[in-house]
Amino acid sequence: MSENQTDHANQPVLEVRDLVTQFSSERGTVNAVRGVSFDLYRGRTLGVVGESGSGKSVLSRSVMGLMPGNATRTGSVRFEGSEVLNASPKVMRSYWGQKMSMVFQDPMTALNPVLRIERQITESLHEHIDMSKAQAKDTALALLTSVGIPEPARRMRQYPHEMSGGMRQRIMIAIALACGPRMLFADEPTTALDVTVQAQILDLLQSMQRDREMSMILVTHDLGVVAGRADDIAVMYAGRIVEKAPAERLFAGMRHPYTQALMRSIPKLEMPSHTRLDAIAGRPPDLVNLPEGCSFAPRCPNAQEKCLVDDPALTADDDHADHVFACHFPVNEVVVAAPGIRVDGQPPRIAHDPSLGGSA
Amino acid sequence: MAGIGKAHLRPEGEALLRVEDLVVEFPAGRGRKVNAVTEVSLDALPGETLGLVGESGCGKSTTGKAIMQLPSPTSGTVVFDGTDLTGLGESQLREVRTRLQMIFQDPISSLNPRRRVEAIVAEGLDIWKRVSGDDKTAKVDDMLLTVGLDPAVVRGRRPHQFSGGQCQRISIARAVITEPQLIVCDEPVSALDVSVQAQILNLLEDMKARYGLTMIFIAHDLAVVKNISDRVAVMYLGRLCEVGDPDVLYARPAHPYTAALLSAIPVPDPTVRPETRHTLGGEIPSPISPPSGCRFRTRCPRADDICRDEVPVMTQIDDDHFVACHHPLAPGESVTEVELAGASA
Amino acid sequence: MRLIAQRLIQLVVVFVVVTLFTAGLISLVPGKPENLVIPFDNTPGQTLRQEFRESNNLDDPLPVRWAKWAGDFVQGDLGNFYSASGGTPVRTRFDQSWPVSVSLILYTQVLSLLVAIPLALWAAYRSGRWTDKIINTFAFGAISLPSFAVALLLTYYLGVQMGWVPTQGYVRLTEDPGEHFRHVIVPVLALSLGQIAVYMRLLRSDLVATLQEDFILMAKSKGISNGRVLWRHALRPSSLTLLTVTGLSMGNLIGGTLVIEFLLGIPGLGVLIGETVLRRQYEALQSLVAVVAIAFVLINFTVDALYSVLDPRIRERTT
Amino acid sequence: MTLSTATEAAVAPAVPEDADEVAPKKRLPIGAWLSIAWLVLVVFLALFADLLPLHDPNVSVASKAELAPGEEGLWLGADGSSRDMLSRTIYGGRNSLGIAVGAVTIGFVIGGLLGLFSGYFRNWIGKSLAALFDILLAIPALVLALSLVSVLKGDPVQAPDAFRLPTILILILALGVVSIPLLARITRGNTMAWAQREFVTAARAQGATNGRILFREILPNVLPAMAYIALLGVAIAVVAEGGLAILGASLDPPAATWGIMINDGKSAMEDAPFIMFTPIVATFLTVMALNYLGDLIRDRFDVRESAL
Repeated sequence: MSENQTDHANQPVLEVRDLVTQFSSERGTVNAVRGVSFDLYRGRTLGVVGESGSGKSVLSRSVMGLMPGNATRTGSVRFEGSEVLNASPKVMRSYWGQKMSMVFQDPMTALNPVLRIERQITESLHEHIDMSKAQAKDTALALLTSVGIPEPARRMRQYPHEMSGGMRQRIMIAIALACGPRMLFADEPTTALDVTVQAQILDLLQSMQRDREMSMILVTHDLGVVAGRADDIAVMYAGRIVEKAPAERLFAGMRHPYTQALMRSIPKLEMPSHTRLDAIAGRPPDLVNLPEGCSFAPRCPNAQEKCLVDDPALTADDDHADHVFACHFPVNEVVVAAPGIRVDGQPPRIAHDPSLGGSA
Repeated sequence: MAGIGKAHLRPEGEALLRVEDLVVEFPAGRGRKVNAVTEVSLDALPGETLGLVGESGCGKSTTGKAIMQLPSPTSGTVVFDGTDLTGLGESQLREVRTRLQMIFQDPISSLNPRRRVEAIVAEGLDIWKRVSGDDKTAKVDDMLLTVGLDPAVVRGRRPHQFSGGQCQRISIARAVITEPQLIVCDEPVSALDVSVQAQILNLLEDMKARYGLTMIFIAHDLAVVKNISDRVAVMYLGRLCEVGDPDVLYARPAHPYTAALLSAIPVPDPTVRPETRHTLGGEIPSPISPPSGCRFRTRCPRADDICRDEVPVMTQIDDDHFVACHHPLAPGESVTEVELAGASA
Repeated sequence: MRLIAQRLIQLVVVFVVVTLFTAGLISLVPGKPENLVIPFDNTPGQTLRQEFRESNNLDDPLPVRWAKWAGDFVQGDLGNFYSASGGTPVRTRFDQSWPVSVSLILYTQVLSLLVAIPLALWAAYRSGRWTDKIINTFAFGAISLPSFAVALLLTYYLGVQMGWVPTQGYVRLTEDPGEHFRHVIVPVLALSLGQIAVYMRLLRSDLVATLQEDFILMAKSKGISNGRVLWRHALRPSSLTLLTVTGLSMGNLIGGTLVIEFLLGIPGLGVLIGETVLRRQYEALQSLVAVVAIAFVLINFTVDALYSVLDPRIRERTT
Repeated sequence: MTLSTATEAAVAPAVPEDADEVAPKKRLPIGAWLSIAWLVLVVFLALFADLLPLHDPNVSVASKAELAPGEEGLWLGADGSSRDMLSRTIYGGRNSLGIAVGAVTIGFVIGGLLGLFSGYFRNWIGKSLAALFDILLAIPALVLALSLVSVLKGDPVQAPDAFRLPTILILILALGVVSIPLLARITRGNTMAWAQREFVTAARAQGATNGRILFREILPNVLPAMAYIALLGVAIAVVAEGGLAILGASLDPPAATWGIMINDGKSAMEDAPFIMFTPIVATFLTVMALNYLGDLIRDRFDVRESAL
C-alpha cells in the first residue's frame, strides 16, 4: 500500500504541524498532546496506537477541533489546504459532519438514548445538505443498508437501546458517513465490542473507507487492530509520536524501545501456555508533571544519562526515510511477532513497581 | 455448541473444585428469566489454573460468582475440597470463604475508597482474628512487598491514590493474605493497559507458584487466557463449548465457535491481511430466549436439524480435549468461507 | 392494564396507611375535642359533652371509627366539623378553598419551570464562566431565603412602600381577573423564588453532566448548532431528575402555601388545614390529609408516566 | 420553600474520580471561611448567651415600643413590647438552632439507621420499610409537623397542673419525626448504591459478617452524604420552625425564636420594618452558611445529587 501513496493525490488531505494541546485542570496544566506532526493523504489510513493517557484520543479530537472549553491548542492543522486550527465555531460546523466525521468508542454512550435512529441520521443531512424530508429518509435507508443493517425501515423507528452493540456501532458509522465526509476519525471504534463483532465492524470500516476513498485515522490501544488495516502506524507515548512508519516497515523493525516493549508485553496466541511476558515496569508518566528528557526514560531498559536530560526529536531511519522515531539509543534488532521470545525456565521474579519507590 | 455432559471432568477425588450442572437464572421481569448459566460442569485440580473464556454475556463471570456463592446458583452443586458449598448455612459458608478468594475486574470499585491500604489488605486477618498487633503489620508489609509495592509508601494511602495496575496488586494482596486454596479471578486484567496487564499476569503466575494456588481465571481475551491457563474452557451463551489443554485447543479448535473466535482475533502482524480470514456473522442471541438444541446453531455454518433438536453432549476427541458439538471440526480443518457465507445469510 | 392495576393497589395502600397513621396519631391526643366545643365546666356541660362524644362516635374503638370514616370518605363525604350544634360538613369549606391553593401551586410550578429551564440551559452552556457564577450565586441566595421571608419582604416593598399590590386577601379569577392577578403576585413570587433556584440548580448540574456525554460530542461532530445540541440533545435526557423533583416538591409547596396563605390572609386549603389542626378538628384533618396524600400520589404517578415519554428506555421497561 | 432543598438533596454517590496522583488539598474558598465564621459566631452566642452582658430577652427594657436601633444603647433597637432586639435575636437563635439541631439528631439516629438497614437488606423487611418511608412522605411535612405539635401540646383547656412536655421538646420531636422518612430514604438510596460496589462483594468473599460490611465498609462511604444532608437538614429545620411560628405553633410567649420574631415583626412592618428584617437576615445568613458548607462537602466527596 505504501508504495503508491503519491498516486492518490499530491497534496495531503490533512497536514498537522507541531500540534500542542493542553488542558487546564485543578492539578495544573495537562500536556495531552506535545508537538505532533504528520501528513495524511487521500484514501489512506493512519493507525494511532497508544496506551491510556498517551494522548491518542485527544490527538484525533484536537485535529477535528472537538475540544472542551478548558483546552488550548497551538500549531497548525490544515485540512485540504486551509487552516482549521482555532477556526470559528461557525466555520468548524461547516466541516464537521460534512467534511470530517468521527466514530466514537462506545456506541452505547455516543448515540442519544432518547432520539430515534432516523432523527439521529437525518439530522446532519438536514443541517448540511438541502434535502426534503422524504429525500433524507431515503438517504438514511440507503445508508443503513450499506452498513449492513437488516430491516432498515424498522430500525429507523427504533431507539439505540433496542439494538445490540454491533448494530449500534454500524448505525454510528452510518451517521458519520451520512454527508460523505472525506476524512473519518475512528476513536477506538471496537474497544467496547466483542471480538467476533469487532472483526465485522473493522471490516465494515475498511470497506467503507476504500469505497469512498476517505482518509482515516484509526485510534486504538491494540496493535493487532491496526497491524493489518492501517497504511501507516504512529505509536504515541505521553502525548508525542515516538515512532511512525508504514505498517509493514514498523513490524519488520521497531526502533523505539517503547514500541518494542509494548509489542513484547502482549500475550500472543502463538506463544505456548505459561510463556513469561516481558512486562514494562512502572507506568506511564503523569501528564501534569512530565519528567525531564525523554518521557519513556524512567521505564526504558536502554536509558542512559542523556535520556534523562535531553528529549529526543523525531528522526528518520538511515535506510528508510518514512520510518521516524524519537530515541537517542534506538534498538536495531528485528522483533518478530513469533512464539518464544522469552520462554519458561526463568526463576519467578516479582515484578516491582518502581513508580512507588522503595525496594522489593 | 453449547452442550451438556461431564465427560471432561476428572475423577471425583482428584479435583479441588468440582462444579456439576450449575444453573444460574435471574428474573427478567414479566415472568421471564435470564438463562445466564445452564448446566455447566467444571473442575479444577489442585494447583491448576482453569481458564474460562467467552464473549460478553456468555455467563463466564456469573459462573465465577456462583462458585463463590455470591449469590448461590439456582441449582447444581459446587463441591470444594469435599464440601458442597450450595448446601452450607451462612456461618459455615463464611468459614469456608477464607479458603476461597476472588479478584475483580474493576480495580477502583473493588477497593473501599474510604479505607487505607493496610486496612484493606488486613481485612481477612481482622475478620478471622488470625494474628494481631505487630504480627499483623509484619504480615501485611510482607504481602505488599510480595505483590511489588513498597509498604512504607503505600500502607497509609487510600485507593484513589493508585493507578489501576497498583489497585489490582492491592486486590491480589488482599486475596492472598489469608492463604486461600482457590482464587477466582474475574477479568482481572481487562481494565488495564497492555504494559500493565503483562505485569499483573506475571504477578499472578508468581503468586500461584509461591502459594500453590488453584485458580479459575475468567477473561474474554483468548491470548491472555492461553498464557496463564493449564486448561481452558470456552463458553457460549451460558453453556460450555469446548474444554482442553490450551496448546491443543488453540492449535486445533474442534468447536466451530472456538475456531471462529480464534480467527477473529486481530493479529499484530501486517502480513496477515484480516480480510483473508473468516469472520463470524451475527451477534450473540438474548439469554432470555436462547436457541433450542445447540445454542450456537443460529450463527454456526454447520448447523442442521439435529443441532436444533438436540443439545450436544461433551465428548472426548483427544487426550485432554473435549467438545460439545454435533459436527466438530477435524484436526486442521477450518470453518470455510462458503460455510460462513451461508451462516450469515 | 397491569400497570394501572398495580397503581390502583399502590394508591389503596397509601390511603390505608396514611389515614391509619393519622387516625392513630390523633387517638394519642390527650386533649378532647368536646372540651373545646363545649367549654362550660358545669353539669349541663358534662351532659352535652357526653352527647357530643356519642354523636361523633368518639368512644368507638379506633378501627371502628376508621372504618366508618373511610366508608364515608370514599363516597366523597369528608365528615363534619365538630361543633355543639351538630356540625357543618367539611366538604363545603373544602370545595371553596381547594381551587385557591391549586391555582397558587399551579402558577408557581409553571412560573418556576418557565424561568428555571432557560436559566439552567444558559448556566450549563456557560458552565464555569461568569454568567454561570452569577446565576448560581443568585440561586444560592434564593434557596437560602425562606418563602415566608420573601412574602414579607415583597409585601413590604411592593405593597407598603410602593403600593403596587395589595398586602392581604384574595380575589377569584372569575370575579375580577385583574384583581386576581394583582393578589397572587406576592404569594406566587414568594413560592417561586426558592423553587426556581432549586430547579435551576438541579437541571444545571444534570445538564453539565449530560454535556460531558459522548452523544453530545457526537451531535457536535455532526456540525449542528450549539442551540440545537442544547435543546434537542441535552435537555431531554437531563430532565428526569427535574421532573421527579417537580412532582415531589408538590408536598413542599403545600406546606409552603399553608404558611403563605396564613401570612397573607388567602382563604385556601392551607388556611383550612391550619385551622383544622389548631382547633382540634381531627376528623376533618384526617379527611384533608387523606385528600392531599392521594393528590400527591396521583401527581407522582403522572410523573412516572411522563418519564417514559421523556426516556424511551423506561418506556421499554414498563410496557 | 420549607423542605424543597431536601428533595433536591437526595443523593447517590458517583464513581470516584480517577485520580492517579495525590490530588492536592484544595484550599477552602473565602465563602467557606465566612460561612464557618458566621456559624461559629451564632453557635458561640447561643451557647454562652447567659454569660453575656445582655438584657433579659423577655422583659421590656426600652422606654418605648419599636425603639429605633442604636438608641438608648440598644444596638438593634426594641420590638413592639419594648424588649431588647439584640438579646431576643441571640436567644431566639439559641432556640431556633437548638430545635433544628435536636430535630435533625433524632431524624438522623432513627432515619439514618432505618435507611442503612433497608438499603442493605433487600429482603421483604427492607422493602416494606422503604415503601413505608415513601408513603409517609405523601403527607406534606409541614402539615405533619403542625399536627404533631398540636397533638403533643395537648388540650389547651386541660388542667394546668397536668403533665406536659416542655414546648421546645415538642417542637424537636415534631420536626424530628417528620424528618425520619426523608433522611431514611436518602440514606437508603446511598446505601444501596454503595452496597452494589465490588468491594462489598470482596468483603463478603473474605467472610465478613453483615454487621461488619454495613458498619466498616458501607457506613464510612455514606457518611459524607449524611454530613451534607445533616447541614442541609439543620437549615431546613430552622426554616420549618419559622413556618410553624407563623402558624402560631412554635414556642409559647414570651420565648423567642427567629420565626416568632419574624411573625411578631410583621404587624409593625409599616412603622418599624427593622423588627422584621433583623430575624430575617439572621435566618438568611445562617441558612446560607449551612447550605454553602453542605454544598462544599457534597462537591468535595463527589456526592451526586439525584432525587431517586
